[in-house]
Amino acid sequence: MSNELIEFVLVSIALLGIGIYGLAVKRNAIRMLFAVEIIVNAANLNLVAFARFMPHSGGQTLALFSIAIAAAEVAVGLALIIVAYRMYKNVDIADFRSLKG
Amino acid sequence: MSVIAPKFRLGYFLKGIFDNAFWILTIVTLAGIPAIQIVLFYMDLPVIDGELLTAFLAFTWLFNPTMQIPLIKSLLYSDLFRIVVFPGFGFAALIAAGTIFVERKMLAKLQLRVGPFYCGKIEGLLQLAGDGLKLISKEIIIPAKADKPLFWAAPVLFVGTAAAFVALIPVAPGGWVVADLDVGLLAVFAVIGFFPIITILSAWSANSKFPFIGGIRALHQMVSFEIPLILSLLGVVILTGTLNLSEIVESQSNFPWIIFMPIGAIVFFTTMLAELERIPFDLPEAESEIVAGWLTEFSGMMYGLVQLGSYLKLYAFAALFVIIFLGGWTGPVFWPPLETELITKGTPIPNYAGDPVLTVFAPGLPLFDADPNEWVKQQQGELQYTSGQLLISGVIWFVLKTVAVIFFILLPRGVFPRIRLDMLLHIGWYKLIGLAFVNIFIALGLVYAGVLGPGGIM
Amino acid sequence: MTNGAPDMADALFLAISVLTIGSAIAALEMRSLVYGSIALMGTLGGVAGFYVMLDSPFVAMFQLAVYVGSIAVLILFTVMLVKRELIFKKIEDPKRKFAGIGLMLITILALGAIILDSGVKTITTDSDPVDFREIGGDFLTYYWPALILMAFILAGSVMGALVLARREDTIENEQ
Amino acid sequence: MTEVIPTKQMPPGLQVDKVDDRIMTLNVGPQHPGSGHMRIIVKIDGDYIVDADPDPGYVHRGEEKMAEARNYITNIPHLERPVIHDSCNILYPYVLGVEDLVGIEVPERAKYVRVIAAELNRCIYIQYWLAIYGIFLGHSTMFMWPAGDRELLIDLMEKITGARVTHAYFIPGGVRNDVPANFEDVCLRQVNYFEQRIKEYADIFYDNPILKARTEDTGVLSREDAIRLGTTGSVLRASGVDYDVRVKEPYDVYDELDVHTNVLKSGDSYARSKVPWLDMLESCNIIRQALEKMPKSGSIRTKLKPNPKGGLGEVYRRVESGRGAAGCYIISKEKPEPYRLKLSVGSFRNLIALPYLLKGEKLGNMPAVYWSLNYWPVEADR
Amino acid sequence: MVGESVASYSNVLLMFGFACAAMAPALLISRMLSPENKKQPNPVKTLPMECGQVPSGAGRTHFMMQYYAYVLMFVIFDVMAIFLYAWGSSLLDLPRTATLPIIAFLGIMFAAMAFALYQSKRKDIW
Amino acid sequence: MGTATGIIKALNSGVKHLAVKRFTLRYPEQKLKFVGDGYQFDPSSGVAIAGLKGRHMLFHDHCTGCQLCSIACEGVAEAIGMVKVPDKWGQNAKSIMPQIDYGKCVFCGLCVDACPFYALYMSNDYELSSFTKEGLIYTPAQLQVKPQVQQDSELIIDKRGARHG
Amino acid sequence: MSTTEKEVPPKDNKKDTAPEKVEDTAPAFEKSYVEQIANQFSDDVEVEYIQENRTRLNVKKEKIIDVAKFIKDNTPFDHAESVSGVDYPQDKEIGVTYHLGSYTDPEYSKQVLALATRAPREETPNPGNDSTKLPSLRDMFYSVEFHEREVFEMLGVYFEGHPDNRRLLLPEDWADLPPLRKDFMNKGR
Repeated sequence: MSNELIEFVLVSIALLGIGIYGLAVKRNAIRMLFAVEIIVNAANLNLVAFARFMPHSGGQTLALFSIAIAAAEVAVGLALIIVAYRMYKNVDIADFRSLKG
Repeated sequence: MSVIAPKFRLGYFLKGIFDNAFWILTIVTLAGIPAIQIVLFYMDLPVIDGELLTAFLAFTWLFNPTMQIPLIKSLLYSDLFRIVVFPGFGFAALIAAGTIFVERKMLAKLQLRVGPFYCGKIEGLLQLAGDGLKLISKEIIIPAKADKPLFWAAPVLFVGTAAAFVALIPVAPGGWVVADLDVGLLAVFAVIGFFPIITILSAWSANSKFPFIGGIRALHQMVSFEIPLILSLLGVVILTGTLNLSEIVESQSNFPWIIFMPIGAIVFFTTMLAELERIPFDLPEAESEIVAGWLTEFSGMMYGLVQLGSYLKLYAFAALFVIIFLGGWTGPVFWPPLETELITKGTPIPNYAGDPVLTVFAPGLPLFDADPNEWVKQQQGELQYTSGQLLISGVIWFVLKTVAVIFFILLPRGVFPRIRLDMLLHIGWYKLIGLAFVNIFIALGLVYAGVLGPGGIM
Repeated sequence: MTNGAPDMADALFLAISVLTIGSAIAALEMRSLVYGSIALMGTLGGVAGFYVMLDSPFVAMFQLAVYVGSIAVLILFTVMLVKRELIFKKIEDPKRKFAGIGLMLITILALGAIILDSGVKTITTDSDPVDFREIGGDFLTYYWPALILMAFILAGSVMGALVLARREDTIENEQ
Repeated sequence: MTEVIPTKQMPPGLQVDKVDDRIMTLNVGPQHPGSGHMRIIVKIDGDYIVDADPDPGYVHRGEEKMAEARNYITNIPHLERPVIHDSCNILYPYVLGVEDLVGIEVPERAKYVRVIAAELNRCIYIQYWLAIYGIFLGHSTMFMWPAGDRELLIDLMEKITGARVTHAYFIPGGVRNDVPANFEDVCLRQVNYFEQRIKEYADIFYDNPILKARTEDTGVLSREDAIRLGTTGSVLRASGVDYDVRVKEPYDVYDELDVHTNVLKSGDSYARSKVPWLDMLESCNIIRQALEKMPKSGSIRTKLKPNPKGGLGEVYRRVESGRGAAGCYIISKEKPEPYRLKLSVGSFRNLIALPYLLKGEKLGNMPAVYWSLNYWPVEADR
Repeated sequence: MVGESVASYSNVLLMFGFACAAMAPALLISRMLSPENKKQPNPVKTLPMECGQVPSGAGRTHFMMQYYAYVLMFVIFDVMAIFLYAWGSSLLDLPRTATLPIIAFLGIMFAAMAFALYQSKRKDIW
Repeated sequence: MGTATGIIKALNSGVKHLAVKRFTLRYPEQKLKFVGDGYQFDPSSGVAIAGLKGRHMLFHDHCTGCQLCSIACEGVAEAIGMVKVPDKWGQNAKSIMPQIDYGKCVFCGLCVDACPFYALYMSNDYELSSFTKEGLIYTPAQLQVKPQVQQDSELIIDKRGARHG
Repeated sequence: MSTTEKEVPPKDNKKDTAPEKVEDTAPAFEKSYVEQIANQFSDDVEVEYIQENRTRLNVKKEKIIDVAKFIKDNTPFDHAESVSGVDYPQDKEIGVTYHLGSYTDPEYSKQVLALATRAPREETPNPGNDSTKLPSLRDMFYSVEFHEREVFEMLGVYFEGHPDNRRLLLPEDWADLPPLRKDFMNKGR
């Protein structure tokens, strides 16, 4: 059973859906970051899964790059959240609307 | 229910014990046995003499003298034995207990004291057991408004993570390791990464100020020293070209890597001290500043568990140092081979009149041979050492080296004062990372100059 | 491997799927942000488990060390930076919630239908997995411009994050 | 001329009014391994202390009030209670003052015995202080060694006075009993060994690079501030002020002995921790000198009336105790009891430097700075 | 076969699970044996440690050290360190020219680290 | 480099002390030797004789019941009370003798200094613990007993350091 | 040891200066600096030579700040060693004595100048709100800060101008007489 690609892809789709739901619904900036992370992981899972089933190292390499970029993204994102939190004493995304350039 | 409370009554105590025993039995019957069945269903069962060993068969063979040794051997080579006893939890806990004893006595000797003395008659050998009994009989106080699930889980998770770290440590040749991973070294880094999380969660969940400060300090400390830790081992990986810890050990059969990479060893040792929160880096538990740091609110057995976890961690780190820099179990084999006659002919045991009535065979004595043919081969000169010899010799070398490293981990506690957080971060980020890169370039130079690597000595 | 192994692997796959998806939902829906972060760690760990099942241990360990070991720490740390009330406050819009659930279902169903309909369903393999050393080779031979780009991204992000995170009240004070 | 001590330069980004919501108030003490019988209310912003307010008084027992109800002799066992580890030195100014009030001369040999006892007691106190300084910095060996080596001198004090800690040895008119026979040899032997032992502390403690990095440039008290804050003893001498009551205003036979004052310039925690150690070495010197110069026989106590009355007037005498100048101010109104007795002690005088020094320091420096002030909570509370 | 190597990895998990399962009873037994006054719980006893004083203020304030920069840096340089392992473990199989990209990579990261360490000296990052 | 040598020096000093003899006195097995028989006072010269200020010794044949010890203790600890004794002594008309509460006594020895009749001395006995507060009150009859004190340990200083032996 | 001129000299004083000898044999060194002060504040300052190296200046409470300023500026006395409050119930006054010392000038290091003043005393004290008030010398001698807090709580003398007139040693809920006054009785020991 577990040596079929489709299962991994389905899990990845489920994760993607959950991530999209989180991005659409949540207004807490940190939660939205969680959602983004989940989507990134869904993508990575697909990359690695496809790479395994058509044996090639490129998928894993790309997944590594993707994780690294996610780390960079989280660092910047959390720094942004901290700045916004310091300004508004809140993490509600609605409050950040007035952030301009 | 209380044992040492003033209103102690034996009847209540016995009743409590019986109640508990009843409930434990009930739970085991209703939940435990089905769980075991489920596990057994999925587990790989050993095959002995062409027969699949089921639980029923195992029980039968327990009373059959000829089948006992194969049975025991098969158990010894099962995963469960590795996890629970030998390279896994039991072995590590034993060394951890020894470490605690040695630490106390050695520190006492250094400080011209006696140390634990009365408990256990001989130099306080049983002090640890006494402390354990004391800790287990103490009340567990949970601070008000604490986050209870996290607070309860933190010590257990701490021990669990330390045990997972122990699982990666190969102890003897022939795959005596709980989990032999291709990327063992990376797995070590992954496991180490869990400690800061547990620390900060337990500190946060206590809802108290001193643990919180201690937790944040612990986080900064562990996190900052993880990078030099990772980088300091890269030199060895460059030279060996593998991430498997057993292969790293085997690559050192001629000389340990500490000869070529003393800088990396020093960096790793320092970061090890910091990751273990030992003096001079015990800032998270700096008692004169923040009471006991992130352990402040732990009481009774919870504290005991955290201590157990930290000593398991200490063993694992010391073992990792031994594996990577000191050559693990490699060393001259000094364990004599077993008598060949015992295997092939058996040893006759005479009765009172001197007549041999019983011949004892030890055909598969588990620790001494994996394969009886090895003896024959050794006798014929085809094989230098049997695997049993290698195992025992390897374990002894490994334990000796580990104990030596543990001694050097313990020694700074008597010699150095605690350092400050900013000094610590400065050391970690400026000096140790710099030294780690120096080490990497040394390794690179050694490879490209042809001293080591494919064209060199190796 | 005896015949027990595939069963074990199936059970493991199921368990990890449940863990991953369940904790992904929990990460978004739990009341407390701290518990949400822990659940997110569960998701990330589950994905690492999938990587192990897909014979990519290097990526799995990278995922664990980077995502769980550092990103989760940073997230937890930042969550603790936020006031206690906010940690336990859930800001949500009920209308948007239904819309979000709808969107999620549409995405999952549509993508699932497409995937199931495509040829992906039949792909299986019995070939040996890729050795993780090839990844290192990839990095430095074929993908080396990406590596340099990666360095620029990482460098830029750390600089940006540090510049962003700086507090400004000293500047006010100096004036 | 209004002269206000300028607050220390805070690190940038630590302005209290701006970061109000991030301040955490920590009660350090009274039940804290790093406080002693005192509470320091510390406000921290991250790793930095923005405000520190010492709250002594947990062991206040009103010695001064109680002394007004006792006569001059029965005060003796009580007035040494504030610093039982330095009991001879804290009793010294009182005894000198009462001698002045009653008008009584002390025999020569008694003066030497007093000096020996006082110097031994100073070493005992400093060893105890050093032990706690060691454990405050996380150096457990430095906790055990001084505490053990202190036994050598406690043994000597027990031979002299018959008590290990609370000696009640000095009495107006001399000392209570003569030293035992053969005491000079024993004392010389043990003091020499003691000196050899404390010189070994240098390797493991005073020359330890980690300790130096930890305590140097922390809690710097400049010379001017040390004088203005009225600090005394080792705190003062570590800041470069050459002031020792034993030299500047010699009492008993200190003017006949060669007393060297240890002065360090830097005024940081390291200097403050090193001056007492140097003082111990100096004390060993003084003891050896005193043993040499001491008359081999003679009276050791001038007999006093059973219930002596002080004259009408007041007296203020000072000695150098282990924590600095200890003064005793006695007002007498021709009664067997003092009308008012005030102990002006080093700990209380040094306490004022604590909030001043802690401001802007890192939290990790708190124990190093606090205990380097040579503060003994019980003495400060009296 | 996909997923053959799971077994050895699952051993780590099993070890973790075993340690947790073996240690949880210690807490349970301790809970059973230890004296506890359940009828009249002492509210003072469960107060958080505050040196004998009644705690003032919340325990979990959003309190931060001045060293937040180091945690931010950790996230980035952890990635860098493990990236280096991908290179280091395959170094022996690679041509020598493959070191050049990694030197460039390290050069850029060193520049970033120098900047970050310069920034992290500031006390106002949190 | 100074740092490295300092660290090595400290480590060396620590390791060196692993070979030094232990200093600790193992108290219940070993007990310290003291100078004399205890703290005594000679009223004629006004000077005391050095010795440990331990539990008191009361010589019934010298005690006159003058209460001077009690008065001396009044300002210090109020540990001494005068009680009737059954025996008749010629010098003690009122038949009262001191009874000492060691729960209050501070062992200052001022009562010994106050006694003009050589009746009250201090002995080497310092192990006075008791399970009850009443057990700490020593009657004149108990104070009369001369204690047997084990004294076997002395401070020895030799080349391998100081120790108790 | 000595007294004011008005009082009868004690007879059993052997060692120190009897009061009638004070004017004659005033030690030369002390005289040199005390006379500076005495000349400046001729009416308000009363000089006593108590003992060797000990001098006492009795100052009226209105002038204490001026005298302290003068001492701080013109003599090497740079710190206060102790501040002692004394209760004089029969005079209905509370005396406060500052003992000043010098670290900087080696010649003065022996000297201790006692600067004494008196505050009115009330039968029913209400610390901080009654007439028992004195100006604080903290601006001149910074080291008196904690000593003055102690005098405030022990004798109820409120120091005006002191930035931090709180309790120091006694417990927070202490609500009795200031304990060092003579009418606060020792209840047992």
